[in-house]
Amino acid sequence: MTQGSIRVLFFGAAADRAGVREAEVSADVATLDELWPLVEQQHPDLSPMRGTLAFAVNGEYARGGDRVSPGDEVAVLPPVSGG
Amino acid sequence: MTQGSIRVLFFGAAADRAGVREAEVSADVATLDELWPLVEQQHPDLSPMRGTLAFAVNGEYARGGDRVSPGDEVAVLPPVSGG
Amino acid sequence: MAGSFAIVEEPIDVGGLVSAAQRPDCGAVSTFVGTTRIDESDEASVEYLEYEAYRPMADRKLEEIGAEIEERWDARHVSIVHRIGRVDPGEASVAIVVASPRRGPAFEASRYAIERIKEVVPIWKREVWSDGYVWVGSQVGTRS
Amino acid sequence: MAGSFAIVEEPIDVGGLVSAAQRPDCGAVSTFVGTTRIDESDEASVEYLEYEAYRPMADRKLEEIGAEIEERWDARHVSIVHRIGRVDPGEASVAIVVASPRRGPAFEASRYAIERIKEVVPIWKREVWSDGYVWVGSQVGTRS
Repeated sequence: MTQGSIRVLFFGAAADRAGVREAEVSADVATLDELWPLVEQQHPDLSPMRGTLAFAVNGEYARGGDRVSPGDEVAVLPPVSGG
Repeated sequence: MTQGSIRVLFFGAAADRAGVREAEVSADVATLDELWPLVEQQHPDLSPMRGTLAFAVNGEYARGGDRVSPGDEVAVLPPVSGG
Repeated sequence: MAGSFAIVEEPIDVGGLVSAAQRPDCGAVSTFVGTTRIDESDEASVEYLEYEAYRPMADRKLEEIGAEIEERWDARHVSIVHRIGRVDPGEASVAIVVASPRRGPAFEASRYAIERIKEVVPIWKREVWSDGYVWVGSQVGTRS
Repeated sequence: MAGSFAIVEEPIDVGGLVSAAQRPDCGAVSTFVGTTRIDESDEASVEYLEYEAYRPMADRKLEEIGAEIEERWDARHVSIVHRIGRVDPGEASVAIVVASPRRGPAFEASRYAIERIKEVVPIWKREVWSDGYVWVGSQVGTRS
């Protein structure tokens, strides 16, 4: 991983739509809300799912205004369907 | 078993109180309510339990007015405590 | 409806009962295992529990509970096995396994089964202590 | 509190989990097993389910559910095991085992655990059909 970039993981249907299971974003962003447009730009097929997605930062659920920093791991989570 | 008598089975605490696990009553009785005094006469230590006991005739729960006939099996059942 | 209803004198194979209940048309298997519990305050003295049953009435009552479940819920497999004789602390005295397409009915039916067992199945247990025994529910026994 | 929380890739040993939960201070063990269900109308075509998890977040969420149970009920042993990878029809995808002194809390806590798993644990399943797959809950896949 590039020093200082944010690692983005995709799961389930989001990995299908993105066409990859992980990506890197190295732009200067401070929150999830700022990160998302860059992810969407790289993987436009994710756009229709936006309303259904949840996010985790470093393995814990996070919301749009929550901070992300270089070196963080952000996970893009479709509706869970375990059980 | 004597021809024509009623077989009475005792379980759990009732067997303890009766001192036996089964008895025979050969008197001419038509209902459980008529049978009980004869059982109690044979096994007076059962008397204090009377209010807690249930009965079965031929393997099915029965009440005081229900019929008993020669050849029937009557079971004296303390409060069940399975599980 | 598939399943089995039995009074047994041996340890209950819970894993085998659950496996037997798993079916492609069901998404949920709810299992209840009743185990012999020793109250902490009594731990020094209660050694084990001993169960007796009025058979075959008890066997038939287990089957009737299965039929009641089938009437009330969409249960595709129900097994109820009750052990009698000596049951040591922590061992299973009863196992109930219900498979249903959905989890709500599976939970409800297994809960119903244990409540019904405690109401209608002619089985009795006594606590065996170092100094005698007591019939549970009757407070009759040999302890002074 | 005793117990175990795990994501596994092998079949779940439900019997072993129940045995491990039996304790002399508990009278009740409630077990829920989620199995892969094939709707009858689909039976010709859904071949199996395939689960994936975001680990280690998923492992940690299972542990958190255990901690939530410990806060709310008198549960002395809780195990939650979720399988990932291919799970064939009728096989167990998840097993929850709760031991409590009394049956009410055991039933309630095991029910709570499956509801919480479906809400918060990052695990996803897809139905694999003869002609493609569909991610459950997202309606995204390769079937036309």
